[in-house]
Amino acid sequence: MTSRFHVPAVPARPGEQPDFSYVKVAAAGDAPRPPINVPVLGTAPLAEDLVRVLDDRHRAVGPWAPKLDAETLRRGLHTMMLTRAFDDRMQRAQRQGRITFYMRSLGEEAVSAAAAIALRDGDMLFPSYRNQGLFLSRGLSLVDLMSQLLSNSHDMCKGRQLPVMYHSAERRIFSISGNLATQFPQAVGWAMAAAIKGETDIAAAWLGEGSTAEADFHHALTFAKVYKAPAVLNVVNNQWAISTFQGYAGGEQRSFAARGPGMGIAGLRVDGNDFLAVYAVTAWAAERARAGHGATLIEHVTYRAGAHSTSDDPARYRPKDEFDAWPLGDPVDRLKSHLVTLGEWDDARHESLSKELDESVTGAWHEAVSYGTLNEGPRLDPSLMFEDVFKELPPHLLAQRDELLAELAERGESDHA
Amino acid sequence: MTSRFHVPAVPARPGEQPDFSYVKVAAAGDAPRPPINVPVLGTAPLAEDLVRVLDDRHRAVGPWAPKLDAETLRRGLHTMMLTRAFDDRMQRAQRQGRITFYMRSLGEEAVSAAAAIALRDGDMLFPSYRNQGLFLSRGLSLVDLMSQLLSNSHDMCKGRQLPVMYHSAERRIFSISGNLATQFPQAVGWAMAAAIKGETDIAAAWLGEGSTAEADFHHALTFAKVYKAPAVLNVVNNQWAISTFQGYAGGEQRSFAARGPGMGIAGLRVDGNDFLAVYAVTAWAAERARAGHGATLIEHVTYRAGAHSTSDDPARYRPKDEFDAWPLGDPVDRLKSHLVTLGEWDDARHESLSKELDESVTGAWHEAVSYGTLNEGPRLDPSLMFEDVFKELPPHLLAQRDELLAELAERGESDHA
Amino acid sequence: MPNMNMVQALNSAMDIMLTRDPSVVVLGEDVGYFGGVFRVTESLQKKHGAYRVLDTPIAEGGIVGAAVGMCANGLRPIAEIQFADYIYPAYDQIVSEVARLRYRSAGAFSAPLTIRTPCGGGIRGGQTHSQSPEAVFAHVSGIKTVMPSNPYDAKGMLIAAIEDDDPVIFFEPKRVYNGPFDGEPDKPAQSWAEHPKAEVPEGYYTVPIGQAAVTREGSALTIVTYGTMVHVSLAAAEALGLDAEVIDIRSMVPLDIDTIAASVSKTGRCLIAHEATRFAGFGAELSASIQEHCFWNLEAPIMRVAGWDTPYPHAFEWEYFPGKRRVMNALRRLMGEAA
Amino acid sequence: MPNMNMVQALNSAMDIMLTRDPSVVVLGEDVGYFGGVFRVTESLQKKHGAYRVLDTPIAEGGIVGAAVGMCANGLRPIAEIQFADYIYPAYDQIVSEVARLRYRSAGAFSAPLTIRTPCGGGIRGGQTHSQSPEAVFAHVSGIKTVMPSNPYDAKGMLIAAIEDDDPVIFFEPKRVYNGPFDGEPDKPAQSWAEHPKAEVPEGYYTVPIGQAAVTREGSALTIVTYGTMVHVSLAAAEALGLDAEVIDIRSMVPLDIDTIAASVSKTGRCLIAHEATRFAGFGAELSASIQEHCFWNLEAPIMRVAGWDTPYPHAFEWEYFPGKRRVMNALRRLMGEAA
Ligand SMILES: Cc1ncc(C[n+]2csc(CCOP(=O)(O)OP(=O)(O)O)c2C)c(N)n1
Ligand SMILES: Cc1ncc(C[n+]2csc(CCOP(=O)(O)OP(=O)(O)O)c2C)c(N)n1
Ligand SMILES: [Mg+2]
Ligand SMILES: [Mg+2]
Repeated sequence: MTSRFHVPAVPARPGEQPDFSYVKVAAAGDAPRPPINVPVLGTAPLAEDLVRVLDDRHRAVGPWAPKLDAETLRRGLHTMMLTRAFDDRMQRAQRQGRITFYMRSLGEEAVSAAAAIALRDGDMLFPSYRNQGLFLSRGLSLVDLMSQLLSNSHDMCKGRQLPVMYHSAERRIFSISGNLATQFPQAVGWAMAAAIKGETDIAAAWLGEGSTAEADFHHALTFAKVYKAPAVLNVVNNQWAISTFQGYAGGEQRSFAARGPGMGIAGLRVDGNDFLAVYAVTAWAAERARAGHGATLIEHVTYRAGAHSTSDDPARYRPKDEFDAWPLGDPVDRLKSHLVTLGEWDDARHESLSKELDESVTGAWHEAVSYGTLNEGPRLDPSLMFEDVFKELPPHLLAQRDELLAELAERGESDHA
Repeated sequence: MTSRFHVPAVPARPGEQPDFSYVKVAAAGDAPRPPINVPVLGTAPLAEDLVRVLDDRHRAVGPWAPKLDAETLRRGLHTMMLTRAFDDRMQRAQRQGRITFYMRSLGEEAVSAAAAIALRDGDMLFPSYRNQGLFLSRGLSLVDLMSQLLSNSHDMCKGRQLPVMYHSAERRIFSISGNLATQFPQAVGWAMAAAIKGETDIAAAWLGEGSTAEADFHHALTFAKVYKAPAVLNVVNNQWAISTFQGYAGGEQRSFAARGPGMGIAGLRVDGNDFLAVYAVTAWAAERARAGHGATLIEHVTYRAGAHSTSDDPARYRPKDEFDAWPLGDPVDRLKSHLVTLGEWDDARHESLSKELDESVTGAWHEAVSYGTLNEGPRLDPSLMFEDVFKELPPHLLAQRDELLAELAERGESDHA
Repeated sequence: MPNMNMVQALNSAMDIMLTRDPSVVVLGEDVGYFGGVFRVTESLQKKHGAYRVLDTPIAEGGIVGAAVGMCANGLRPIAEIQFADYIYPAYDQIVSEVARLRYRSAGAFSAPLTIRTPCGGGIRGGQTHSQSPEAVFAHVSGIKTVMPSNPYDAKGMLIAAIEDDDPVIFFEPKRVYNGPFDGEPDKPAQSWAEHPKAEVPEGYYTVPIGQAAVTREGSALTIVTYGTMVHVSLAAAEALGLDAEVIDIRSMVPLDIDTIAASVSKTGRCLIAHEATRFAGFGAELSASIQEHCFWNLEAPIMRVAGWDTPYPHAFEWEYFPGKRRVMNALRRLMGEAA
Repeated sequence: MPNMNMVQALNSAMDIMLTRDPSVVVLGEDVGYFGGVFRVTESLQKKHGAYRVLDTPIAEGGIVGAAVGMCANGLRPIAEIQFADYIYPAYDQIVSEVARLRYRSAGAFSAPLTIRTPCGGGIRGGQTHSQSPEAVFAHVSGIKTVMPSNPYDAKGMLIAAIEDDDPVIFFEPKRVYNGPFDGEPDKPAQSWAEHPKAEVPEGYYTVPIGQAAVTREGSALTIVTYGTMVHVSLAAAEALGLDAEVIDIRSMVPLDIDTIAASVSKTGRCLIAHEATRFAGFGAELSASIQEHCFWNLEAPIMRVAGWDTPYPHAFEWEYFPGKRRVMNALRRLMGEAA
């Protein structure tokens, strides 16, 4: 007998031809759009399928095509391009040793940019580390984000977090955790609380397809199902989890969205590089949640075009040119082409926006750096290290703070000696 | 707006009429039986449905009707009746203060008895605390089981475990854990190891529907899916988890079996009180696993007819007469009637077997008690407490053992003083 | 003043807080309709509704995860973990999220969550219904860890925990739910009825977190202890006629080292007693801290009496449990070992 | 003898055991094709196949749960947890299953499992890539807990752990993967090349679990430490020209208290140093045990230098890390506080 041990197949390794034959690309406009109160099982086919709106000729087609005005579409494009410009500059800042670590969202910018527009400002967001677009779309300043990356004197996290672990209570975005998937049941708990209090805001959360294997993914689905929590739960299937292909999270011949109906909540699978489609399914799920029909699990099919993080080198585990072969294209290009087709955008405007964004990123960077970097310029007071462990400093932390301050004073003296 | 917070419905509380209208009882013989290599999605309808073999006239009908000879059927009946007699006697022993704790499987005896016959002796079982039928079917002696309950001088657990936490390496039954669901990924790991080694044995595991909410349920499904582990994963949906109705585990308008196909493994839903149906689906899933087509999640629809444990009083949270209204009947009665219909059994034989089993249980009890109880008769050496923490006693445990022995010597002296 | 056992006192604390503060919710396995397996949440759902007192799925990690999200949305959840032995599936949410949230977000978010859980042995619960895992929480920066030993403290500290803006792990020594226990299993069960600490005001009051109680004054030695072992220690000291000072630390984090150190500096001798396994248990921190504070006053080594370093064995409950005799032996050694 | 850094030494240990024992398997996140984020499993899959070296889903609880089942089926798994900060989702399987299995089944089943995980700070990893959670494992009866500090020990102890019939949590101080670190971040990075403990035999050998190493002999005081802090402690003692005895405990459970106590009894002074947060950290057990064994020989209070009781902050790496200066200050105090 041949062995029954199954090792998930990986389509291509370095040196091999990229192979995306496993991605079934439905034609744009094909997927039906059920009413928002459709019973859970009514979404089961959509959880297998792929909702796509933008067709090969860059037109928005089919029942999921949202009625978005050009202004809103341009806003989406703006967020995506800003995200990319920001990512690009920060990646370089890391290479230059100015920041310790960075994670880009290259290739999956539509996931955050479209969702941020589809949701209301009062809705609470629980992002993963690859949702910088949510922060940008909700208007956090570049300087604030960069200051976090620099752990400088303006850092919103007061120097306590690794780069990219932002938050914004004001803009209703939860604190990003370095521990995968923990935000998922938290989002559901937030949504439960909204429902308990009779408020109409909903929660939305994101995690990577690799992270679906964590316990908290399951906890979130269970609690969402049991209490019909008004939440939109997003799996960003960018095919890779560091070096691990999505098949190792259970994605072989099965969608991640299907786990929604499996558990008894709605499921939708969407072309994650199609801004309009992401907008449409998010709006649908948000409306469904807000109306009291419970949560939806959305799988965004996309591709992590960059390295996992600045500590990673994908050339070790996948073909260098995989992104070129990726069948769902580039989300920025696709939305741009759509706007051009509509006569609402052109190359010149695109170029000039791109330049403008680069400049504003560079300008912000100069300002952020003026607030200090890890090694130069103004620094946060190290005694901040002891704050916020508890609301008030307990005696043992007071004593430790004093001990550190004495040590630092001594260091300062010896530096001068 | 009315609140969007959903509180799962509980069909009936004490004083109310039992209401099992939520249980959709398909006609026996209706469900199709796909080949064992059917693609996962081919099982999706069966994961919603209810595989039933015994019809109202006690005949085995339809494609799932297994070809079991009367001898085997009588063996199954024997195991179920023995389980019940054993449970009954042990429940009384607890009431009499002879054992500290007990958990019956009343009403769900078919789940273990049929599975044990459908699986091979080499297959490894990972039971929950309500699968005593597996131990009985695999031939563990009553005296051995009772000695565990009594924590006496013959206790297989050397006094370390709460009653019912049996194990048998020899009969290939894993050690029962007091922590819910932990056995599920363990079973999958065992199955992975079998596949890695190229062996043909498979693993089977059981847990309650309430326990599906635990993380380890999810871990098990993910690992089973990813590596196509040869395992049969059983959810025993007996409607209750202590006081909590199955709706609180996500069972409202959704089967537990559906989580199989949701995750990408086969799913089957079966009338858990129909011995023949449980046998048939287990055999199907075992064959599928053994042939290398991966794991199956089986939901056994049954009813916990007794209290959760001897510490529980279900009259506080459900109608006293719920079991009488349970639409799937009593598994012992149903198999008995089938055998009678076949002309292979009759009331007299039933009575006499019942009496015989009671007697053997009573006989075993007398023997077991002769090996001691918690409070009387021979006792295990307390210094056994320090063994098996590690394979060898490290110095700190040696010192603690000596300290205890000195203390006990002193106690002994003062008792005589 | 009415007489309450610990179950009633805890129930009263939650009832009062559910009434006073609309943001308080209770959630856990079997806590709603049923009122909890130890009946600590009895009738709370009936009184405050199924939106405030929630039965949950059996997923400790999910309970705590959802509770963190509720905190972010302005609620103040009280989560029950049915037994402390079952808290480990929630360990990641507690360590990585509950404990870190305020810190990592520089105060933008926090988790004013109370996690109640019955702990400890003496009830023939075997290894999965008897554990005392306080040490693995006390080591984690960012959570408070407490354990009351009597009804008065239980109610006052639970209200304080619920009102606390920081997360609190609230251990309830279940052996003394219904009566004090002096560590002698063969004696008839005691009830709280005659105990002064069972006189519990009906209304609102708090017992501050972070303050130890000097349960018995004395000058010959100090016993530093908590939970069920407070009662065992008192009984042991009294049986020996020792002039022992007994300190119920009540709160592991923050630890009231001043009260403890003052006592040990005075008496020069110290026994630490807890039910949890000894090795790297909370007694180790107590011993290390006391030694640091009181070294020059110590007349004998600080001693520890604790659970043996084994899982809690069903058959050997009273050989395992650090009962009165074991504490007495330790006290004798402590007094004999004078310099 | 070849010169290996710690990554190579660990890799060699696994390579040898995969070769010698067909029941050994390696599993974890990114450990297979990629060879691990720290490259500790580099080329093992290529050499031993995808049935022996498994990439897994991202589910630490699932990894350990599956590994327990593999043990029950005769395998001897080495599970990698990518960072010790991510071990908590597996805490229930470790505490409730791995640690209890032999005991609860009276030896019928056991879990001869090795869990490797990189720990500790000094790499600008922020609070989720810097933790040292050894104390919350050392308290759990039924698992061995170890942490080597150099390539020679790393390889020998990893082989010993894999061969051990009991479960071992094997912490790898990642700051010294590629070179020793004396706690002075501003100095150029050191490599293992010139270090005597980087001379590592290519073949099979073991370093027994449960034995401390006297890394430096001395008579003025004893430093009890482990992991990265061994190197920092040595550097601090040398900078002060102190005749310090430095003990690398290597193994927390079982703890070689005899070696430690013999040293402290001789020197009369003891400093304990670890990276983990101080409160209820493993240093507390060391302090308590040493005090119990050596009380009458102590000339000054036992001191602890450790991580502050806060999460590990990204910006303040070197204010947080218990570096050379902090150890030197403690040593000075320890020597000054003679009676
Ligand atoms: C609990 C936990 N385990 C492991 C890690 C290490 N880790 C960080 S990111 C990552 C991969 C996540 O992949 P995926 O969820 O697909 O998200 P993506 O990076 O693709 O956006 C891993 C394993 C972690 N951060 N937390
Ligand atoms: C991790 C964990 N949490 C909680 C418990 C307490 N507990 C024991 S049995 C039980 C109910 C389980 O219900 P179910 O899984 O449906 O099994 P059944 O008892 O119905 O067979 C609970 C909550 C436990 N043993 N372990
Ligand atoms: Mg991914
Ligand atoms: Mg049940």
